[in-house]
Amino acid sequence: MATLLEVQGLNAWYGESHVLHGVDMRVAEGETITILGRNGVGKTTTLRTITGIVRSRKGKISFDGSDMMQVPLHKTAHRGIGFVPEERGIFSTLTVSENLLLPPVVAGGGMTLDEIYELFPNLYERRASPGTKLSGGEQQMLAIARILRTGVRLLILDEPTEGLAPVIVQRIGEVLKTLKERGMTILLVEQNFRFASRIADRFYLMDHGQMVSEFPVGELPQRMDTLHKVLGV
Amino acid sequence: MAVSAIETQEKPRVVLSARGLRRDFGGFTAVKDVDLDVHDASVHALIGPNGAGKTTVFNLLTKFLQPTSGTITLMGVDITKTPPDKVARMGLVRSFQISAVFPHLTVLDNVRVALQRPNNLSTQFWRPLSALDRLNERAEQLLASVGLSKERDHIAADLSYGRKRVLEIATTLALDPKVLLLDEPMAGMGQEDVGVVSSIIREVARDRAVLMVEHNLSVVANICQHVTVLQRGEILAEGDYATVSQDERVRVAYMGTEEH
Amino acid sequence: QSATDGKVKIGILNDQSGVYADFGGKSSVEAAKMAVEDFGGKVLDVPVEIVDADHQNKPDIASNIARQWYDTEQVDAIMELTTSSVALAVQAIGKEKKKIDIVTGAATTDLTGKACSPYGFHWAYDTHALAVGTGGALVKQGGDSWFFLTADYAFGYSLEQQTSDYVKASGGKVVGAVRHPLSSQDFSSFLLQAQSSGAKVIGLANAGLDTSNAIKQAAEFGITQGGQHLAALLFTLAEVHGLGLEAAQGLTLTEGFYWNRDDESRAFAKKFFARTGKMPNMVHTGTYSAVTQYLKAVQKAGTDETEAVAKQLHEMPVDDVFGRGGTVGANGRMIHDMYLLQVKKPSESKEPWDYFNVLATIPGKEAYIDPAKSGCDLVK
Amino acid sequence: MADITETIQTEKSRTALSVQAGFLLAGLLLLLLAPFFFYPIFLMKLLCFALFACAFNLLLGYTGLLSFGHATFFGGAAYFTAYTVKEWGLPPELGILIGVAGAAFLGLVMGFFAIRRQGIYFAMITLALSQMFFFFCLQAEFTEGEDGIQSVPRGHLFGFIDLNSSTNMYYFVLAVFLVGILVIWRFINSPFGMILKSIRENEQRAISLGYSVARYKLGAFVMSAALAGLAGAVKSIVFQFATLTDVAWQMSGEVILMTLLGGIGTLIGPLFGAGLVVVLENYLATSEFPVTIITGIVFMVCVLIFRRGIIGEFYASRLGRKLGFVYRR
Amino acid sequence: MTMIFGIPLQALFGQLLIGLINGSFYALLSLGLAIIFGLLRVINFAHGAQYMLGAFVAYLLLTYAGIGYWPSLILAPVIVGLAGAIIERLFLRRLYDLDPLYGLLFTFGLALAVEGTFRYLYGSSGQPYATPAALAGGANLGFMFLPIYRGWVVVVSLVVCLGTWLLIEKTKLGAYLRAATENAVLVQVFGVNVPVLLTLTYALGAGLAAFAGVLAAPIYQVSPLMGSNMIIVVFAVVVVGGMGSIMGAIITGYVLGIAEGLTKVFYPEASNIVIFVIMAIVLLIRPAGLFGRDA
Ligand SMILES: Nc1ncnc2c1ncn2[C@@H]1O[C@H](COP(=O)(O)OP(=O)(O)OP(=O)(O)O)[C@@H](O)[C@H]1O
Ligand SMILES: Nc1ncnc2c1ncn2[C@@H]1O[C@H](COP(=O)(O)OP(=O)(O)OP(=O)(O)O)[C@@H](O)[C@H]1O
Ligand SMILES: [Mg+2]
Ligand SMILES: [Mg+2]
Repeated sequence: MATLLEVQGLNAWYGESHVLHGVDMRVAEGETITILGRNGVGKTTTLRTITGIVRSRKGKISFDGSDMMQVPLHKTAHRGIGFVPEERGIFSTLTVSENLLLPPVVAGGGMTLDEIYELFPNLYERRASPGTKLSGGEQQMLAIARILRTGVRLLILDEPTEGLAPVIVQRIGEVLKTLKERGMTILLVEQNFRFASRIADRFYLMDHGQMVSEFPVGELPQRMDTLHKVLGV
Repeated sequence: MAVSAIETQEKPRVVLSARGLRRDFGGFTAVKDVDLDVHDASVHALIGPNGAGKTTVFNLLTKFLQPTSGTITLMGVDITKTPPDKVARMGLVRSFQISAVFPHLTVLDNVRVALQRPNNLSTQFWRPLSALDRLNERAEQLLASVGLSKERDHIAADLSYGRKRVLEIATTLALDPKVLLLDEPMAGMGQEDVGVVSSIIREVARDRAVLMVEHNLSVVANICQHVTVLQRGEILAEGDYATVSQDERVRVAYMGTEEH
Repeated sequence: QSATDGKVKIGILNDQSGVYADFGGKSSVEAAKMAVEDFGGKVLDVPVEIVDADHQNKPDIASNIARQWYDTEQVDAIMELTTSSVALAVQAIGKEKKKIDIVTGAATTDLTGKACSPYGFHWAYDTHALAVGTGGALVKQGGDSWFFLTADYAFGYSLEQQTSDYVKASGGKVVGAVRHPLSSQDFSSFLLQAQSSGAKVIGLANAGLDTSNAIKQAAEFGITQGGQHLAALLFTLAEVHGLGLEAAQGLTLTEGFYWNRDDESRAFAKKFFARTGKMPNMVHTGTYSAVTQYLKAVQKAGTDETEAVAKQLHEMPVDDVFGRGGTVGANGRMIHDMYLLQVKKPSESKEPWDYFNVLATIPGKEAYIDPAKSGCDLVK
Repeated sequence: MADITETIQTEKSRTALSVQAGFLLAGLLLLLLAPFFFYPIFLMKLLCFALFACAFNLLLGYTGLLSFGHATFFGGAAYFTAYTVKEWGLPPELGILIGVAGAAFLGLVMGFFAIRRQGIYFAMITLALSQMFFFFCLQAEFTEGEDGIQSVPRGHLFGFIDLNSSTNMYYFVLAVFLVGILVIWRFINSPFGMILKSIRENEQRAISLGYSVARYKLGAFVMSAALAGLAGAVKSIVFQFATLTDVAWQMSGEVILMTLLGGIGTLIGPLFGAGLVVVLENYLATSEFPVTIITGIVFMVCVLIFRRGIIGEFYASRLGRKLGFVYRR
Repeated sequence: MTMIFGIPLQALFGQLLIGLINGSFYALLSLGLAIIFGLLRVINFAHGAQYMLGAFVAYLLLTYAGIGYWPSLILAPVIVGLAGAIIERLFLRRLYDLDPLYGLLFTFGLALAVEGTFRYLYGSSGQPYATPAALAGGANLGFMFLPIYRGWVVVVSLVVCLGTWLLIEKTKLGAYLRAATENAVLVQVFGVNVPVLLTLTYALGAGLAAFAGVLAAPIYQVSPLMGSNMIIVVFAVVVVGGMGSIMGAIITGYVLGIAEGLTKVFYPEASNIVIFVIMAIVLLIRPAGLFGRDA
């Protein structure tokens, strides 16, 4: 499979504190990747650095063969990267439908509004209410849904199941599977191990700002011990 | 004066307690009907997923935020309407989730600033700085107790993340608080600092109450006698670590490892 | 018989960038230079030099410059001194240092009253003259009931006070007054009150932009069309020009000079216009007159030494384009005729800057305070 | 807040100390001899404004509060002093004392309202309140409106030093200036100043350590107001008048410019800033350039490329660092 | 005649109406300030200067190009908005990462320079600008004589305020603006060019100020000083309203205009400080302002 995203020796800083210490990873077209790791090891930071939000960074990021390090923040979406942040980023002064329509369409091939409403009937019902009046699960759906319209090729999700009831987690799992079948490439950070293991093709394990190991879903049983140690659970 | 009035009485077992604590942000309820009792001479952990409302609870208890409803009592005194600096003077002191040192002061000065108030050296604008030298001894003791003596004259901003957290704890201890609230004291610390801080906390809690937010579950398991699990602003489970960690709901909501 | 330091130097100190910049400003400096040229460029065989500075309406800057001029730059006299805080401060310095100042830009009668100086002269106008001119003379023209729109500070009060005295003395009555804050943009509330008072004349006891805005808005509210008369107590040709005849028509005001008065004044004005692009008002011409008279006094005294020149200035009659038949009182007040002027309708105006009809000439003796009653302790 | 309150700390190495002592001595000598070379009134004005700017900087540089209303204290004190000296016949030292007390009181009142908000709100509130005071001064009887209180007698200091002599006056102003600077220096380098510093560094943490931040800020505000008042009071004796220009908001703008130019958060920066502004104003008075345009441009240039000010840039320069000065952000 | 506190009821109506007219200017100006602050976190001290520029551009267009009031009503805001865009691009942009106080100081300097320049070029006594013929004259409302132009000011400012409100609350562009106020980074991640949005916002705010300036030209003397007198009052309006909501800025503008108008009737001496007094009271009771969000 063609490599869609490649990260090499990525370092990142928040002001004075050095958070990423040389992250290496690779995501192939159509793959679903999950990054695992304890709280605070730099998973979110990795995603934020790839999308360009964290700008004090060094190393190499290339997407679809082109260098992303110098691309301005507002151009990353147009290159085909969509981001669903950890805090979801639903805008409280916008209604659900405004939230949904907010991200500009950057390429063809995205879902239509009708398709999205079909996929998420709750959003249709609540389309006129303010974004933050939604339940946590609905907010998460909204955060995913609004990216689907835009036609991006790589969907980056930061802990999409955080704080959600199991039934919603299940639903989101189904959505992600559907997207995967449609050929979307997905990069996921997840603490919910069970959830992750159901949808991921490959795992990266992160600690202290680095990828400490990498394995396909098939090797999961052998790796359980390491996971226990590193994840501290 | 409230403090001294209390001290003459028999020490209450529950030093800090909240009843029906609630906080709304606009339409959003971050903390809902939380009852919490923090006991003297113990370490109490507050855990829960991100955004559960742990920091908000801290802000409410220390009065950095005003509760929408509910009451808070500190050693028998109702502090629901007390301003935060007064609460601190009454002996309830907190640390912050994002490291809270005075970045451009030296390590020693960081601790001395905390010592100034209890030693009545904070409002004198006519005395030279050398007036503060008599705090040095105590400050150095505190630094030694957390292993920061070597960095005494460093600028705080130059310390590593973990060392900053350690410094913050030293500053907090300088106030000789009755109740200590620590927001993720181990976050971002190297393993060696985690050990140091764990033992400091255990030490401190011999004659004080400590309430801490912590994601490092092995620390929680090791040093915390009580655990309260918060989820979406509500208490999900309570008890000691063993009980709580067996709770299925906690495993689903927080620990997320139902598989073994 | 010569100048003490080989030259005669005159400083024009005024506002060149602030609110009073149009009132005198750089154009006044030109007027002063014209006066020197017309005098021949030399006096007592030494050259006459004009220096100028912008005091930015700050008395401390003015003081600083005045002291420096007097002390280290051999300036013999300072003139114009727009705005009363500056004029009073500089006159006090002149008194202390025994140096001459001639004020043409400030209005307060204190300059020749309790703050008078044996070396200080007040040339073009003052609040008293404005009050007599507009208040007294206008009543005689039939404007016998008054309502005041007064700027809410000392300057406004004294203008209002002095004017109403003359209104009453001439047989008119004052039906009311309203005080507006300094630099109000909007005068409509106050104008409505003035309108409903039914007074024949609305007296504007304010200055600068406040007066302009009040007049403009009075026109908007149809006050002059309604038969009421506007009288601006401190307003000159320069401001009328800024306002435009459309808004200013019918307004009555008093000035010590009007360029279109006679051939002599027109000839002067044409020369002035050629240099500045404006027609002169009483401040510009007053400064011209003050410089001219000062040079005459030096000539006559045969020296630029202060006491001698001051003596001549007090004794010599003034006779130039500005102060015809003028005399100078012991308190330093130059007493000359004033003119009650009315702004023409646009249709009446025959050429650019042809703005006024002269309604009356007010003799200097009436217009100015009798030096004996001025409160100046130099007058026995 | 971190940015505007960049501090300059001087490291206490021995060479640095001697270099700094050298600078200090040279500066002092310069000030003592200055009246023999420069125009004394001009120097006195400079010193008054320098003290004013230093007082202002005490607030901005050391507590991070940008006041847009400091003219109130400067001009208010000038009025109080001028009035009591002229109308009540008080000796100058008493008049100045009353001026300072009045300014401190005004500081207390304005501070009480303004301290409630931070940052730009604080700036806007102080601006609005000082505008209120301006209108008060405009209308109040005792200020004599636009004429101002004129011809204030300089009188005799302590009954025997004749201030009408400009040499005496100059050394008196210099003494006041030095005392003022000393007070500021002591204030900053005191236990109280330490708390102020820590509040500016991390306000939340200071609260959690039990400090009533509002009171410390108010304390600094009143101190700054009183010292600004001292500058204004002395100025009214030097120039022998007090007028509306001193309470107008443009004056507040001017003192900000002086501080910005000299170096926010440096002890002596404002002295240079004030010097530059005063010289510029005097120079521009007789040039063709309109003053406000230049002032405005200087402001913009400073903010865009010269944020550390003269002294700040010097401290941060290679030479400055070599001489032992440390510029810290 | 019915009297209230010794004032004829009719006169009171008249004064209320006048207050509303002044409130129109306050609303337009504080609206622009609120928009700029909301998105850029810049207190635009140059707002008064931009208001003045609006009036002056109208005057210059008339004098040198013979372009009348109606085209100016559009042209002047566009020109001033463009100038604002350039300022934002070249200078303001560099200050976003710094303490917001630097933005305040920069625009303060800008205001000084612009006003100084116009004073230098055009003097301080102002320039005439006639009421457009179509709106000349007045209507007798029975209780007062209302110049038609004033009525027009109230109507058009209401329309513009509501229009701006609609633009921001109901359009896609407005959605970007609001979203960027909440979380500029995320909006940028979605592919919206927030830097351009910021430029547009500043231009919009400046344009609104200029629009108010053109409206003011026939009423107030067109003078370099007209803005600096206004801006401090508008600041107080903004502090009272709080910087949270656009509607808040509009409503506060009108309400304070009326409050000021009433003071002019009952106690004219206090009319220039009444807004500051209200500000002090509001600060005591609600430090965040009437419509402000918690700091
Ligand atoms: N804005 C910030 N400023 C400073 N430090 C930060 C910031 N955001 C995160 N950090 C620190 O950087 C480190 C990595 O954070 P990051 O959010 O990437 O962790 P994470 O692996 O996503 O954790 P979690 O599971 O809690 O989401 C942490 O120590 C965190 O405290
Ligand atoms: N000032 C505020 N205004 C609005 N919402 C807030 C505010 N502070 C916190 N919240 C919301 O309240 C919820 C609880 O936040 P809180 O910071 O208490 O979580 P937490 O349990 O400490 O999470 P973490 O583990 O990430 O620190 C979050 O959804 C947060 O967005
Ligand atoms: Mg994360
Ligand atoms: Mg938290």
